[in-house]
Amino acid sequence: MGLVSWARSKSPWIAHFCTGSCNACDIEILACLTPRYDIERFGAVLKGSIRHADILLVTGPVTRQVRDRLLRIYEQMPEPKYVVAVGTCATSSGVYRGAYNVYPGVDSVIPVTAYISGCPVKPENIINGLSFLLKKIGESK
Amino acid sequence: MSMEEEVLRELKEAFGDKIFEHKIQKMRVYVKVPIDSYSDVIKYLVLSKGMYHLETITGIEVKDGIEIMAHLGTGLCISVRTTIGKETPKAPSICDLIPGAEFYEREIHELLGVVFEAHPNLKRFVLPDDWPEGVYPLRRSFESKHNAPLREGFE
Amino acid sequence: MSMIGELIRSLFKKRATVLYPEERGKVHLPEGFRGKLEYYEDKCIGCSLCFQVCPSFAIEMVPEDKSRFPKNQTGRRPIFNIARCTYCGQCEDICPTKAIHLTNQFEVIALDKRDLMVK
Amino acid sequence: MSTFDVPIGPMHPALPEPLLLKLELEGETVVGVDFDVSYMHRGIEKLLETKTYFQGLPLVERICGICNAAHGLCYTLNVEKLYDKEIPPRAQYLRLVVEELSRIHSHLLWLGIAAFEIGFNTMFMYTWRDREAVMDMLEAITGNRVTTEYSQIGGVRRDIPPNLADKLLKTMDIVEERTKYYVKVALTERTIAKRTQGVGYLSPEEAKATCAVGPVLRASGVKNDIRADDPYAAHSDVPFNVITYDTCDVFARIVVRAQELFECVNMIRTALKNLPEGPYRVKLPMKPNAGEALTRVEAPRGELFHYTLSEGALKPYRYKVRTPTLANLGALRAMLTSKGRYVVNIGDVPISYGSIDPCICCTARVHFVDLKKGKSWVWTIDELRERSKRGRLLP
Amino acid sequence: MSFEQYVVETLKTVVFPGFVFIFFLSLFYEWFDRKFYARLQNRVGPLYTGFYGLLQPLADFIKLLSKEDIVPKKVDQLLFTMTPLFTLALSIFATLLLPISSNQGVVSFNGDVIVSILILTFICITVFYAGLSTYNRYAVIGAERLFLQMIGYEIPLTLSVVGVALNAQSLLLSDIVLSQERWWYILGPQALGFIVFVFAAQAELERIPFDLPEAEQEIIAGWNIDYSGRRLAMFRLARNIELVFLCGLAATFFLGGPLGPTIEGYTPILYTLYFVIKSLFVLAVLTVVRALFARLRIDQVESFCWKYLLPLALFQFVLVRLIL
Ligand code: SF4
Ligand code: SF4
Ligand code: SF4
Ligand code: SF4
Ligand code: SF4
Ligand code: SF4
Ligand code: SF4
Ligand code: SF4
Repeated sequence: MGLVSWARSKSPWIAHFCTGSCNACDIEILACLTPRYDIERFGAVLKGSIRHADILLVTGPVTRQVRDRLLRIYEQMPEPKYVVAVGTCATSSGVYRGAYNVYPGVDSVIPVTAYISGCPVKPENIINGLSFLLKKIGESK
Repeated sequence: MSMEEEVLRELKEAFGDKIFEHKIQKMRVYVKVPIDSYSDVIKYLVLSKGMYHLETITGIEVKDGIEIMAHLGTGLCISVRTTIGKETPKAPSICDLIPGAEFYEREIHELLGVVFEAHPNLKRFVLPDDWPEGVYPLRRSFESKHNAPLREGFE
Repeated sequence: MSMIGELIRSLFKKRATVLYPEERGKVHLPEGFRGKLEYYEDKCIGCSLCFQVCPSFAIEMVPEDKSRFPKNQTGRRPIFNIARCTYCGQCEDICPTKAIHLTNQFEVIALDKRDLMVK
Repeated sequence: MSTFDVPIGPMHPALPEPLLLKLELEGETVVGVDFDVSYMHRGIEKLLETKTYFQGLPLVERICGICNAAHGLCYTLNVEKLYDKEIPPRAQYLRLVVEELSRIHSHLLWLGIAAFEIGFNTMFMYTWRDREAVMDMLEAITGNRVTTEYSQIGGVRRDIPPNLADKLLKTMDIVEERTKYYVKVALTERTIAKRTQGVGYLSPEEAKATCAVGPVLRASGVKNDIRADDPYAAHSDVPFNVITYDTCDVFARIVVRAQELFECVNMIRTALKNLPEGPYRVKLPMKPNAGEALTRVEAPRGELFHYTLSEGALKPYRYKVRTPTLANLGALRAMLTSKGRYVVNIGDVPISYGSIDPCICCTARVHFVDLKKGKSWVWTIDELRERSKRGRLLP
Repeated sequence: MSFEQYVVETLKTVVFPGFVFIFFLSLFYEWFDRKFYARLQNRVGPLYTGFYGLLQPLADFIKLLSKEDIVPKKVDQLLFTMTPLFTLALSIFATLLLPISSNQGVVSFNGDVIVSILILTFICITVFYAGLSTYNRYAVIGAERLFLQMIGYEIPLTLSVVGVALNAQSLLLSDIVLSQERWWYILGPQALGFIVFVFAAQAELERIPFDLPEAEQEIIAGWNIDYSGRRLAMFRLARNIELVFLCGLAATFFLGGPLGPTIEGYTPILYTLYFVIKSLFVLAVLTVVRALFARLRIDQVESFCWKYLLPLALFQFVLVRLIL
C-alpha cells in the first residue's frame, strides 16, 4: 500500500449529482453527513465543486436532458475518479424503466465503479459501499 | 340541496344549455362546455364565485380530440372540461385571469401540442432541449412508436 | 448565539454517531425491514403473480425442471434481478405460498451489477 | 450596470434536485429569473399508462421520495374511488398516522436544509440528528426509512401493533420537546432572523394569483388546507388547527412549518388513542370500474393533485399528477423578482428557493449549469458503455 | 556571521520554528478545527486516518498533490499558476514573524506589526486575483465578495492592533509580547480588542459567518471553484498556515504570546508549548464562532463590520488612550 493510494483511500471527497432521482436517495446521502452516520469519519467531505471531488455519487436514472451534463461533469473531474451509482434507479433505472425520457441507468452514460443497491439506500449501506470502495482503492498498488 | 348541486344549478342558470354535460361526485363537479365558453365559465367562477385557486389543468387525448380540463376551487372542486380538435388544437389561455395557469398550460402545450392563444410565454418547459418538434409524448400515437412495453431479458 | 447552551452540552454528551462498520449490531433494523429478497424455490407454485405485480421488471420467469420441485405446477419459476428491484415488497405481498421474503439484509453492493441476481 | 446571468443548478449544492434557475443580476441584486425544469422530467404520467394499478403504486411513490407517503396515499385514495368498496376505518386512521409522521420527517428535514442553505451547519446537524428518531419509527412501521409503501389499494400494508404504538407515542414526546427547542432557536437567533425576515416576500394577493399551495400559501396569511377543506383519510375525525402566519416571508414559512409540527404530533396522539378496531386491509380485484376520480392530499409541501380516467381496464387510461412544487414555481418567481423597494440579493436566492421546500421530481426540471470545459479528450459513449459493462474500473 | 550561527539561523527558518514545524502545526490545527467542530455537532469527525484521524489533513494534502491538475482553457494562465504560489509564500513568510520559541520571531524588525497586518491584506489580494483569473462566474462573484468583505473588516482589525501597539509603545512584536508580562493585561481593554480581532480573523479566513466568498450553497466553491490538484493543495495549505498565523497573532497580541513560567534550560520548548496552547485556545474560540452562527449576507457583513466591529475597536482604542 503506497503512500499515495493510502492518501487516496483516506481522503475521499464526494460530489453528488442527481440525475432525475426521486430525492429519497439524495436525502439519505445527506443523512450520511449528519451525526448518526457521519461519513467524515472516513475523511469524506461533500464538495460543491466537481473539480475538488474524487468520488461522484450519482442518484437517479439518467434523464435525457441530464445526460450531457452528467458527461460534462464526469469529464471535469480530475483523475483518478470514481463513480458510484447510488440506488436502484441509478443502477438500472429501476422503477422508471421504460419511461420515454430516461436512460437505463448511469452506466449507460459513464463508467461506474461500484453499485449500491436499495430504494432508497439505507445510509449504512452507503457507508458500507463507500468503505468497500475505499478499501479497494487502498489496496490498488 | 347539497353544495355540489347548488353550484351546478347556479352554473346552469348563468350559462343555460352551454353546460351540456355534467357529473357530480362527493365534493366534485364536472361540467362540459363548448370551447368558446370555456374561458367565460372560468371567468364567472373566478370573479363571481371567488374560486381563485386553480388546481391544475389536465390534458387528455380522447377519441374525438383533446380534452382540456381546468380544476378550480379549494374545497369543492369544479372541473371545467372542453374538447378541441386533434389536428390543430387551439385553446384560449386563462393566464390573464389566473397567472398561476402559466406553467400548467406550458406543460400541456409540450406534452399534447395544444396551442394556448395569448399565452405570455409558451416556451419549452419540461421536455429536454433536444426533443424533436412536433412529437407529443402524451398523445396516444406516441405510445405505439416509442413506448412499447419493455420486457427485454436481463442484460 | 442562542445555540451556545446546546453546543456546550453536546461537548459532554455521548456522540450520536453509530460507528457503523464496527458497531454493526447497533444499527436500527426493525422487524419487517424491507431488504434484499430471498426466494424459496421449494415453496413456489410457479403462478407468476409476482412477475405480474413487480413494478420494475425485476422478475423474469424462466423454465424450471418440474421434477425437482413437485409443488411447482407450471414448469416456470421466477428469477430476480436485484439491480432493478425497488424493494417495494409487492411480490412478497402477493405470493400465495410465501415463497418470497424480504429479509433484513440491507448491505447490497456490487462492483459488477450482474452479481446482483437471486436465482 | 449590465446584467449577467448566473445559472444556479442543476449541479448545485443548494438544490437537492436539478432545476435550472437562470438569474439576471445587477451586481448582487436579482432582477429576473427563469426556470428550466427538464432535468427531472422522466415521463411518469406516460409510464403510468403502461402499468397496472398495482404496479403503478411503487412508481407513484417514487415521483418524489420525501413526500412519498402523500403520493402513495393520494394514489390509493384515488384508485379506491373507482371501486365501490368501503375501506376499513382502521386503515384510514393508520394512513393518517403514517402521513403525519412523514410530514414531521419532512418538516424537520426542511428545517435542517433551510439552516444549511444559510450556512447554519450546526442547526442542520442537530435537526437531522433528532429527525433520526422519526426515521426509526417510520422504518419500524413501514419497513423502510423513507419510501413507505404503506398505503395500499384497499387499506394499508401492515398494522401498527400496540407495542409499536407505545414507542411511537414516546417518540412523539421527544419530537415535541426538540421542536420546542428549535422553534425557540429559530425565533431568537439573530443571524437566522437577519437572513430570513423580509426575504422572499410573497404578498397574499400574489400567493393567491399564482395559485401557491401549502405552507407557502399559509405563510402569506391565507387559510387553506385540504385536510380541513376536503378531508380524506381520517381527517374529519381528528381535530387540528390550520396554521397561518402573516409576515409573508421566509421567516413566516419557518414559523408555519414549525407550528405544524406540533399539530402533527397531536394528530398522531389522537389518532392512536381512537384507533378503531377491525381489519386494516380489504383485498380488491386487479380491475377497477370505469369512471374518473380526482383526489387531493395535503403533502408536506402543499396540495397534491391526482386525477385518473379509467376505462375499466387493468391499466389507467390517463393518470394526471400535479405536484406541489410545480404549483409553487409561480410563487417562487414572484419572490425572486426585485420590485420597488423589495430587493432580492443573490445570497437570498437559495433560502427563498428552499423556502418553498422544492421537490421538482414530478415537475420535470428546469435549467442547467454552465461549468467550464475540462480537458479536451472525451470518451465516446460506446467506449464508456463498454468499460462500464466490464464493471471493473478499479486499477 | 559565523558559520555556526548561519547553520542555526537556517535551521531555525527551515525546521524549527520555521517551515517544517509550521507545516505540521498547520495540519494539526486543521485536524483540531475539524474534530472540535464535529464534537460540537455531536459527531466524531475524522476517525480512521491515523490516531483519531490525526493524519487526515496530511492524507488530504497528499491526495490533492497526487491528483490530476486541470487547467481550464479560458483561464489566465500566468495568474492561475502564480497566485497559489504567492499565497503560500506570503503565508509562510508571515509565520516567520511569529514569536514561537522565544519572545522573538525568526524574522524580527521594527515595524513587523505593520508588516504582519499588511501581509494579510496581500494574501487577500492574491486570492482575489486567483478568483478573477479563472473568469468563472461563481469565482468572480466570490472574488468580489472577498474584496467587499476585506473593506469591511480591515479597519477594525488594524484599529484593534493599534490599541495593543499603543499600549506597548512599540511596533515590534517582541516588545508587544514583553509588555504583556503583567497577566491581568488580557482582562483590560484588550479584551474588547480580542473580540474584534476574533471576528476579523474569522472574516479573513472566510469561515462562517463570513464564508461568503466560498459559500457553498450560493456560489458553489466561490473563488477556488476551478482549482484542482496541486494548486488546490497549495491554497488549502496556505489557508491552514494562515489559520496558524492568525491564531498565533491573536495569542501574541492579546494573550501574551509564548510567555509563561519557565524552567531554566527548557525555555524554548516551554515557550513553544505555551504558544501552541494559547493559539489553540484562540482556534477553539474561532471554531465555536463557526458553529454558532449562520452565514451573513454581504450587505449584512458590511453593516456588521461598520456598525459593531468598528465602534468596538474605536472604543477600545479610546480606552487604551485613557488608561495610558
Ligand atoms: S433508487 Fe429508489 S429511492 Fe433511490 S432515487 Fe431511485 S427511485 Fe428514489
Ligand atoms: S392465481 Fe391462479 S389463475 Fe391467477 S394468475 Fe395465479 S395461477 Fe393464474
Ligand atoms: S420487491 Fe418489488 S421490485 Fe423487488 S422484485 Fe419484488 S415486486 Fe419487484
Ligand atoms: S408469486 Fe410466489 S408462488 Fe407465484 S411464482 Fe412468484 S414466487 Fe412463485
Ligand atoms: S442535483 Fe442537486 S443535489 Fe445533486 S448535485 Fe446537483 S444540486 Fe446537488
Ligand atoms: S408529473 Fe411532471 S415530471 Fe412527471 S411525467 Fe408528468 S409532466 Fe413529467
Ligand atoms: S416535494 Fe420533494 S420530497 Fe416531496 S415528492 Fe417532491 S421532490 Fe420528493
Ligand atoms: S412536487 Fe413533485 S418532485 Fe416535489 S415532492 Fe411532489 S411530486 Fe415530488
